[in-house]
Amino acid sequence: MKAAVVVFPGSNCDRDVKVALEQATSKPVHMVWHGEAELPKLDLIVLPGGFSYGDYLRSGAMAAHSPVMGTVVERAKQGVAVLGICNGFQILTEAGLLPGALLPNAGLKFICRDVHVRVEQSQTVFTNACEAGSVLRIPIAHHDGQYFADADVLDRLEGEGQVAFRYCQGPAAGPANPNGSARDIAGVFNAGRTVLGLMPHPERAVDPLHGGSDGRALFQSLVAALA
Amino acid sequence: MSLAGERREPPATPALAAEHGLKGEEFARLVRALGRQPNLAELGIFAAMWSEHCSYKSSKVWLKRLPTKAPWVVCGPGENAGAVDIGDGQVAVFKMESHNHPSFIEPYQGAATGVGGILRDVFTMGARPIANLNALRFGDPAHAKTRHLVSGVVAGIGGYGNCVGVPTVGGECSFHPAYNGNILVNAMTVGLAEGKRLFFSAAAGIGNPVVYVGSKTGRDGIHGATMASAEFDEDSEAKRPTVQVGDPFTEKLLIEACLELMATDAIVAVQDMGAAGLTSSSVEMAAKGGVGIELDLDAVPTREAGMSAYEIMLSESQERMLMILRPGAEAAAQRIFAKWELACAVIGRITNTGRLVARRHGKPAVDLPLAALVEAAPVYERPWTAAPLPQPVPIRVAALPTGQVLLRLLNSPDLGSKRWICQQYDHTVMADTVASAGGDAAIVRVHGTTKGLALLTECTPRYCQAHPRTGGRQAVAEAWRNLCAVGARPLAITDCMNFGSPERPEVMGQFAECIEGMREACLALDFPVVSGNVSLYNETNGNAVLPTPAIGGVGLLADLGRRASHALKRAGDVLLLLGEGPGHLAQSQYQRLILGHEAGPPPPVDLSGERRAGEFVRRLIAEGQLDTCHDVSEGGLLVALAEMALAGNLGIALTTAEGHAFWFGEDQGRYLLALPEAAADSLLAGAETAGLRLRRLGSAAGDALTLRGEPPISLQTLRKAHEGWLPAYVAGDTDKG
Amino acid sequence: MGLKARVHVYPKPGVLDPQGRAIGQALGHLGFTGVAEVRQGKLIELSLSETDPAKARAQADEMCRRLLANTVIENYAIEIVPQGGR
Amino acid sequence: MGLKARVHVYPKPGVLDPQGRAIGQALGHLGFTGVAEVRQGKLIELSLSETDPAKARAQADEMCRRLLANTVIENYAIEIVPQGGR
Ligand SMILES: Nc1ncnc2c1ncn2[C@@H]1O[C@H](COP(=O)(O)OP(=O)(O)O)[C@@H](O)[C@H]1O
Ligand SMILES: [Mg+2]
Repeated sequence: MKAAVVVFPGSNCDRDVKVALEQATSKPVHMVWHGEAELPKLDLIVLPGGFSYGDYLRSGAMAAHSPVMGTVVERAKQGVAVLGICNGFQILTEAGLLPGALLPNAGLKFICRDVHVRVEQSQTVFTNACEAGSVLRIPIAHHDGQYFADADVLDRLEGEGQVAFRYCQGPAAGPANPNGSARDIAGVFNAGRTVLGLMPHPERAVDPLHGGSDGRALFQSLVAALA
Repeated sequence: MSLAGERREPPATPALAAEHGLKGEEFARLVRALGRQPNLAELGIFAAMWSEHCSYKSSKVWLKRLPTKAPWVVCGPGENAGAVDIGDGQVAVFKMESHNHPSFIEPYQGAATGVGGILRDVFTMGARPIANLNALRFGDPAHAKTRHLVSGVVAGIGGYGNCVGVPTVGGECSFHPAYNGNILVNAMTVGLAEGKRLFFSAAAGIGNPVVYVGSKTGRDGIHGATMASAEFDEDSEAKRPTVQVGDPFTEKLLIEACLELMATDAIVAVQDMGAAGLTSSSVEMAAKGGVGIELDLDAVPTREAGMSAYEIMLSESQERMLMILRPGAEAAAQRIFAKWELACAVIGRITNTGRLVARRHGKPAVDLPLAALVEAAPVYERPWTAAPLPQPVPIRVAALPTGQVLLRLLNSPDLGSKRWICQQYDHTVMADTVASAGGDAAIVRVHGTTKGLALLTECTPRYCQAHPRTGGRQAVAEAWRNLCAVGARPLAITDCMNFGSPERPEVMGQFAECIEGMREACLALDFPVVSGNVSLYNETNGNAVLPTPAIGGVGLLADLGRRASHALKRAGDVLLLLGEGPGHLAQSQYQRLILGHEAGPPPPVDLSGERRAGEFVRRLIAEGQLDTCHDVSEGGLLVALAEMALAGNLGIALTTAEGHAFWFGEDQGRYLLALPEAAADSLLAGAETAGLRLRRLGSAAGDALTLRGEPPISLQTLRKAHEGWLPAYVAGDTDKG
Repeated sequence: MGLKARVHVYPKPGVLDPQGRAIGQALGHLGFTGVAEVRQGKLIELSLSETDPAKARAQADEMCRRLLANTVIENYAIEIVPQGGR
Repeated sequence: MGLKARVHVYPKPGVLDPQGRAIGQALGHLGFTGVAEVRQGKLIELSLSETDPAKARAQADEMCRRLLANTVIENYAIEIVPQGGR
């Protein structure tokens, strides 16, 4: 699997996701500066977390117009897997690769803590190592994580199996919602389920020293599907 | 000599000097050292360099008393930050700094720029910042301003640290009416560097280019350095326009750009522009290198038109650095800074004149001998009075069930959970956080290794108020103890000395005695000071803050596989108390919260006992015998036990029947250990020969805390009390945040 | 002398505006009565070198569509005023 | 029918406006030329039950001083318009 991580000015999880990917693939990961419009042949493009352009104006808004994003959109259309984590998710919605938008958390405060998310779809390049309905414990760390879309868009996402993860209280427990997201949504796919955006940070849960390694399942899924 | 000013500027009279915070005799000294009257820009430069903040004129003689050396100290006080060896050629670089006055005036921006400033101190040394901590003191929760200050400061620290992507992993937060008019916001940054690639600030190389990088200069924070050295009074409102706004996005770019340039051999010396901006950075770099410096202020990138020499020299715009480059390295620097869209300009040269010369509009605007600015700066041996150890006070304990007392303590401002704060800080970014807030010390992995750094801040200002020498000793000892409790070898500390006006002998006495206490503990525990910061004049209308020598401690875990945390891990584990005491309730949280007063002497600190107990605990952890350990601090034994139960989500059945003094006394040098029955037994058997006092208190079991003779308190009830206070308090927020 | 474009960006009706709501609550706590609804938006002021108001408006409109507003969640309005004008 | 107070809150002149600066740069990258300066502020719309414009303004002014604007670093301006007006 040939993977690249895009670095925007203000990205701050680029190294973390590179480490997690390299741990899963045992192959070097390509780091791409946002100003580069030319990309080599790739199986996976990751837009990492952070505060691209300081989250000024709207999170992800300015990065969505970076030179590299034209190419990312093109590759996504060709079916190359694209993963956006946290700020990467915000960038994907701003770039129109995923529906909806991410608003400031309902509580208007930054939230950093572990959450549980239920895997809604297991037959995808991102989640094939998980059972549908299984629950992962992964940290979130964001200020603007409230997923919003019009009711008809949400209905369509649910109908077409494009909801990837939902917040919940734990393995055998009811729903949860740390940030006010519509229908407890923590992550969504594009129609082809080759583009995923999610607010939780799987790369911060890949090592027992992190206090949990549930995030590995995502990276293992990618290896299984793309290697 | 005629010097060019932007506008027609007033002459530098003693009255104008006084407005700049220079006393009459200081102005006379200035004129003597200079041999003529200064112009306005020169006066501003002198006032900034001779301010308490930059010159340490009142504290210098005392700071010299602190032990600063150990074989593992790579760089002690004097540089932008201290550095200690952590093996494999790596060093940990750290420092703590105050941003008290700005945070009181504008809590969000004040706290945010405080974080920005301390980050720069650390990456200036060539270290990548890997963790932030913060020590916060607020006034009485009932005071009209407190809630607004708490919300704003916490949001500001998070807003800055989260954006730059450095995890905020720990700190402390407490409340006391003495901080009503003067809150304390102390921020600490820890960075990681190669020992061979540290960068220092002494300028060198006649003719070498002086290069400015980062944000453009605006009229921000002019007077900031002098403000930090003047007491607050009624018209501090008028000082408001001096507030700076932080830009963490630019700081993040500046970190990356500087580290990229530092990986080349372009840099001779580097210094961040902190208080007094271009003035202090250029003067300090030149003075340290024993050279002169010439600046062309027309080349300084400015944000606004028509800035005078005075304004450019004294602006405290954030996110800026000054570098001396090797000749010919300018182009490489320009390339890197252009990539990160940051300003980069050659603004001067190193000279052999020993003078600071600055030109504006092509004409000399400032021409000063550096010796006058630095060596001639005043140094004061201010009069001070020692505070005697208070007489013991009789303490009549309350007629309340022990469990009820515990719930009240857990639900109090100082002892309640700080989760509401920590959750607003990104503590997991960089994916190396092993333990964050809640335990005795935070732990971050040294990236790519199995080593860890243990970090914390610590101080108990009420003890320092009661008896400064004991308080200073206690702060260092507790920092050391918290590191031992997680299994780390304590390496060194940074400090942030927050006091009232040094012009009052009793305040100066608090400062002197706290330093002496710290010195004793540093020596006894082999725990040197490698960096620090002094913030004086934290008082309003004669009401000073509690003496607050905040200590930032750093320790090394050689193997992250061998560490301890305070969370109970196994039902059946036996709880042991290491160390003992008579149950010292004077100056305790029990006395304050339950009996309603603060009186008597603080708990004594036995430094050799402290050392024995700490080394014992560390050995157990290193040998893999112990993974559950907690130091006993404010609130005493029962509060510490409750914290262990809550963290592990496991109850405790106590088999000891004792009174309030036993459960809530704040005797020093103690740890709680939890380990399986057999291990506990053999430890108990061997303790006497090791000269240690170990006592069995009970064991981990069930889902309640049970005291003998009292109804069990469910974990749920404990948790509600512990987690309840701060969120409920801030929810009453009616003020802007 | 160029013109100034003042861009108002608002949350769309139907999109939650937690900031507006929080301000409304805080005003209530402070004892201000008679505030029925609060909406918070953004105000972006652009100093343009363009001197023709119609062209300036067209420019600002394109900036809004491409960057300044996210039309999934926001509406915008543009005012063109002389430089230095309030 | 009450009035609407539209409050504009801006960074004071001279106070750094990192958001505005970043927006200006981004517009430049998008190929918009002729944008000299960008300042970003807040827009707060309050629906008031007050019907007297002078009183509504006085109310809004007090809200600004006490809550809506941070007068350490921000200036504000108030417009009073009829409810439902733009
Ligand atoms: N301002 C803060 N920022 C981050 N963490 C904090 C802050 N205040 C308190 N904490 C965390 O809360 C925990 C308890 O703090 P404290 O009561 O000072 O501990 P102790 O008494 O054990 O020294 C610590 O782990 C500390 O890191
Ligand atoms: Mg502790």
